[in-house]
Amino acid sequence: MKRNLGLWRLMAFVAALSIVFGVVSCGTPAPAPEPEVVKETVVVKETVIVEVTPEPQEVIKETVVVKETVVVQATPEGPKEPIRIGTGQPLTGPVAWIGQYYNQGLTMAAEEINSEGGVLGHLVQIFPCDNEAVAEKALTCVRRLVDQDKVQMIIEMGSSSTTLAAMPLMEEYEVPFLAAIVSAPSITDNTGREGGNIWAFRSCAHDGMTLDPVAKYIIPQVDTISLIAWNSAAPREAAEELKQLLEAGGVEVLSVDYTEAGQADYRPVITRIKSLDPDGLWFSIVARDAAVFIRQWRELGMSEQKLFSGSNVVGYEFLEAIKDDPSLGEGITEATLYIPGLEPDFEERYLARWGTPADYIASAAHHSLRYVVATAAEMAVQDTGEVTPSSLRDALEKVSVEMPTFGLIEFDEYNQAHPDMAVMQIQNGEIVLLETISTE
Amino acid sequence: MADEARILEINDLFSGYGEIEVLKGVSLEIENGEIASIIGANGAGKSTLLKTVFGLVKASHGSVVFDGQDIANKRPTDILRLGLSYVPQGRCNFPAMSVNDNLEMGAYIRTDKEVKADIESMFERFPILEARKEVMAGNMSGGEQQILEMAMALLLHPKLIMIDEPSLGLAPQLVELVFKAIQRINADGTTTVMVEQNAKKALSVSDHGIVLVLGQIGFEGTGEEIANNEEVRRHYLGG
Amino acid sequence: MTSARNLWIPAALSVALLMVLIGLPLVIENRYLVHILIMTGVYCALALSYDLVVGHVGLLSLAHPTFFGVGAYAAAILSTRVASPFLVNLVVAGFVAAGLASVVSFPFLRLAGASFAIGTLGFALIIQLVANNEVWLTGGTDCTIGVARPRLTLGPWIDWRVSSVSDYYYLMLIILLLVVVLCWRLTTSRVGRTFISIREDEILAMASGVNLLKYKTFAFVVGAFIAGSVGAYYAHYSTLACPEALSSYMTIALLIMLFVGGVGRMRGVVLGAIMFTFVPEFLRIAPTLRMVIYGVLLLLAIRYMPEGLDGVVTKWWRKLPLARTLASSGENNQKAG
Amino acid sequence: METFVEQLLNGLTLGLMYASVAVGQALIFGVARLINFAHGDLFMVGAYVFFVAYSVLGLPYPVAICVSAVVMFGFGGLFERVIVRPILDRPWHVHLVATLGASIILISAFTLMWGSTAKQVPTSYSATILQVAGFRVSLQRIIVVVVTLLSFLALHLFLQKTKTGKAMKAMSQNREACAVVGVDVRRLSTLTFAISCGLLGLAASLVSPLFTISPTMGMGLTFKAFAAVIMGGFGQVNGAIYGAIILGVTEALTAGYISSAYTDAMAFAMMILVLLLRPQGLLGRGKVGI
Repeated sequence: MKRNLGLWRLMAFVAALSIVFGVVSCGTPAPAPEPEVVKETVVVKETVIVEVTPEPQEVIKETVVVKETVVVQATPEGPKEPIRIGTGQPLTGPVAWIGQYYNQGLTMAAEEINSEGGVLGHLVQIFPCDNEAVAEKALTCVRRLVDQDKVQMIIEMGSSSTTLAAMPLMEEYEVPFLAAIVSAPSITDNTGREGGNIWAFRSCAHDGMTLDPVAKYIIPQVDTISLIAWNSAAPREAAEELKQLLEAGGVEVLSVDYTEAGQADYRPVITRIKSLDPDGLWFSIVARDAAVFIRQWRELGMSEQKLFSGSNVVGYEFLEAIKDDPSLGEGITEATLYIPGLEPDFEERYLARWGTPADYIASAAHHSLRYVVATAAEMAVQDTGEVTPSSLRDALEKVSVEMPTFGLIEFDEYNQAHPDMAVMQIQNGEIVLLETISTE
Repeated sequence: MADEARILEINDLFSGYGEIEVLKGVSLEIENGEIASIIGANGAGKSTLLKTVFGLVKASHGSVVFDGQDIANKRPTDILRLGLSYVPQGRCNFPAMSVNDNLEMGAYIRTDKEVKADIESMFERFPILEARKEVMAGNMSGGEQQILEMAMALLLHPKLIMIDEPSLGLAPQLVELVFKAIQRINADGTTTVMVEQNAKKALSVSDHGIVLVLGQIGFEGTGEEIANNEEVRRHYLGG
Repeated sequence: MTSARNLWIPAALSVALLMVLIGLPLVIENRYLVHILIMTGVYCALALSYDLVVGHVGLLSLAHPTFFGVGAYAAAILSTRVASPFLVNLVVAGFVAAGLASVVSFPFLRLAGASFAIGTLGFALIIQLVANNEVWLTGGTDCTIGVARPRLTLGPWIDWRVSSVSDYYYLMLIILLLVVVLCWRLTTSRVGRTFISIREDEILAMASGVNLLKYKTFAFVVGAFIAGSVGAYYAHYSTLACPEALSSYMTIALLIMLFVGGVGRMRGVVLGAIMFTFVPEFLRIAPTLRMVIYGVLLLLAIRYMPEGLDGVVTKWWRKLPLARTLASSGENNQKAG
Repeated sequence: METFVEQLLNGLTLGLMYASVAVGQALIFGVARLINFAHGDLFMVGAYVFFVAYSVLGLPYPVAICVSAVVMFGFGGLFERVIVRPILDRPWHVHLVATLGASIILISAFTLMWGSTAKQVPTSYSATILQVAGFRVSLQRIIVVVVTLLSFLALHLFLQKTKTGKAMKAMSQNREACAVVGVDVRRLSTLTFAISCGLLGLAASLVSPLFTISPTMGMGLTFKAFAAVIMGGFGQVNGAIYGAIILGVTEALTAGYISSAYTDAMAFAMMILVLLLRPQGLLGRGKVGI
């Protein structure tokens, strides 16, 4: 009797917990919005849900839907093999929001492609895998995506360290890989046609390419500067690289600091920087944390310094986080690849579909599938009649496509593309484009 | 209610720790108003007997009738409410609290208004405590702490008080002080049961002596009888 | 359950199990499945070594993954910087981990119970921060990558280049076998019985003349040695060593395996490791929900199954008619003998 | 020199935040002899309750604080009843594993319900910057300091003056004696969890406007609270506060003068040193072993 009572209590506790917060969360803007909007695309939307949540019941329901779409769009021979695209993302843990943007971007791109009848009749399916932003889990993801989900290609691994760890295995497994936002230069150091890893491509610019223009932009404006970076592979590498570039340009770098994700208190670091009194500050902290950082920066009375950011702080996410006091972000300047406001049509669709504004990650993920991979797949089908990992890879090498916002995407001998970048600034709570720079 | 004179009746009591049985069928009776001493060798089960009566150790068999009610396996709080107090072996006060606060803790289960007055009366009964009112209990001497602990137990006006090894680790003159206090408590009408190492001393003030041998009653009689029993003398009173 | 009973039944079962394990990759074509088997093996070996410390001398160390991670880093750094062969790395990693363990055991083993747990937790967190920040040594969050594929040579007779997953599987099987034999020998020998006496009652063990510190240190260091070597294997398999190998998530995973499986029992620990690496891969539930289920399981296990899954399985097994026959025949044999 | 004073102040405010978590941890250890690995996660729960009350339901700030504290008071009691009570008499490693399990459940359940994206709940006070004795500080931070100190004062008075409070203190000094005088360990343990969690709810709604809220925010806090409790001497409430402040100042000075990457390492190194050299805590006296 006693035992049963205890078990009961435990279950009641769990139930109460979920009910209380379930009920409360119903009243809030849901974190992962259910597709309620845009009824006309509902059919296609559901097809994609199949791959995202593999629950048996739904699969049966969805398969029907897929067939319907296929019948409508089918070519004379009937339904064709779908193109299976894998992606490894942090879907749990402190940076799971990164994975959420990726998945939303990729899902939306797949929906758009499929609603237009797929790539020459081949529908696109997305297979996400949670790598928890952990390198070894990224390897497991590659194994699972290739061996279990039989994907023909992998887009993104979520972060530079997971990408670097997974690349040798993807090469061994001969599956093409496209990096869409990860920015550590070393990713495309050993790729490409001259004896390197021929399976890896990168459509975004890397820090080595972007930091040079950033440094050139900063150098004339300040004599002394402090740097702060998120303690993760790419921001750390970027801070060190930028330090050298700035010092070569005659700017004195007074301090370099690293912060942890989700850090609560930046005041000690800011107090130190305050005592060093630099002319400017460059910070590469993810947007949510950057809002906390900038609040404490202003709290300590820092107003003289010129602010340069390094990890897509200048974007909607940051503006949303400081919307109670937009003046907090005044004057933050960033050289980046994604230019909010240039694609109102895409941004509107994204907002309608997911309930959150598109950020850099989402748009890069969307565009890389919608434009680069779709184009390559089309070329692969035209050349070989089917989409295989190797036909996709060969096609990617030859891709030349104009991608909105990012410009012309063509891969060089290191399989590295050279999109344009823009210098943007927050002025009066708005994002303003200052100038566009080529990374050629 | 058959026998008003008996305040505590223990019948065929078994208890122990896990698989180790310490008490193996103890039966005894305590008369109202007496001082009883339980003596015996180390490990005979003296402390376990008190703990079992007080509900700190689970009884596996047998009954404990206190003041007409079976209290075997009741919770200590309930037993306290019935009027049975217990002063365990070793230090059982709150070392980082003042004597006054300790006494308040002694009256923890009381909710009436007279607690303050009762504490004052304790100070009258044991003047040694009054002088130390605001001293941390842990800073007092062993004998003073022992008296404090008995005073704490008395604040509940128990009908029966069980004291485990009151003289343990005390200097000779303090032992005297503690035993005087015990006699005083008894004289005020509280039945007293104590477990003592210092058997000679204990028996000399007791009306009733009980010798525990390996978890069972070995000998029983008046204090005098036990003290004069040849076998008991040889084994437990050091010749 | 006595040792003197019929030995051929367990022996035959073990041989059969071994044959099945050897045959598995020949049957399974899916590389991913073999990968899961390898990971299960890694966790089995790691959990067994952890159980030496937790289950056998009752030291709840929260730094066990640290030794695994340090072993992985040692092997990775050796392999990438001096290109030393796998076997050397395996042994050196074990010694590096054991060395670190013996250095920290010195102060930590003086701490009792929960202080020891929290002290080792602090140590683990510090080592993880070092791995994160000392980029020159560990590669920081970029990890040490590019660890070579093992190549095992023995004179002119054997030259085994480990490259496919089934190669790695067999290598894992060999290591796991060694770990199982080592743990079994340790826990059933006189040393093992001393371990148990320490866990059951420290004071009693001390009173009966056991040199507590010596045995605790021994278990702690041997556990670290095994963890370090397994770490080296893992580094060579995954071709990298990352700070996450040192993280508290690993500690939690190991604790779940031990306590849900059955702490202090080899079979239980192996069962726990299989339950929590192999099974979840095929329950395709969202990872967060899976964690909730883990947490609930852990709570239920600690509350209702103090002897873990193994205890439950043993209970059921004893109720089976087959088990009864076996047991009674065993007793008869014993009587006859 | 001015920078040094400012860093001390930074450390002090940081330390107060740690203290509000550590106090409950110490109280629980004192009464229930239990090391709660889910304590930081209960802080996280408090932060979400505040988030719901303030941002979602739109309650005025002081009301939202009270709601959070009251809800957490109840939640703490429930937590004790369901998770802790059944294993209260089991050995300490069972406590550890069970509360670790509870921590996993809380983190993942909140991730499921709210997503892992960090949330912000700035109040109008966080943007109001005051000039105090030459130092710039936001009004919110002053509110944090003042209210936290007041809550500590209230707790102190509760422990010193009320019978229940005295019983809690008594419990940490001598558990056996408590049983003897008739203190009901179980009831007191429930109450202790409720009070500790109420304090967490209060603290969480005070500091959340300054930082972000996410399901994983608690783990680091649990570890920091351990460090503070150990430095103060296990089970000693005042000690935990001092320990937390020492910890906060150490972190601020490490970040300010040595290396921002090793602030946490410094905190844990200090904890280990105290464990090894003064197991009874910096301020503890006598032997308080665990």
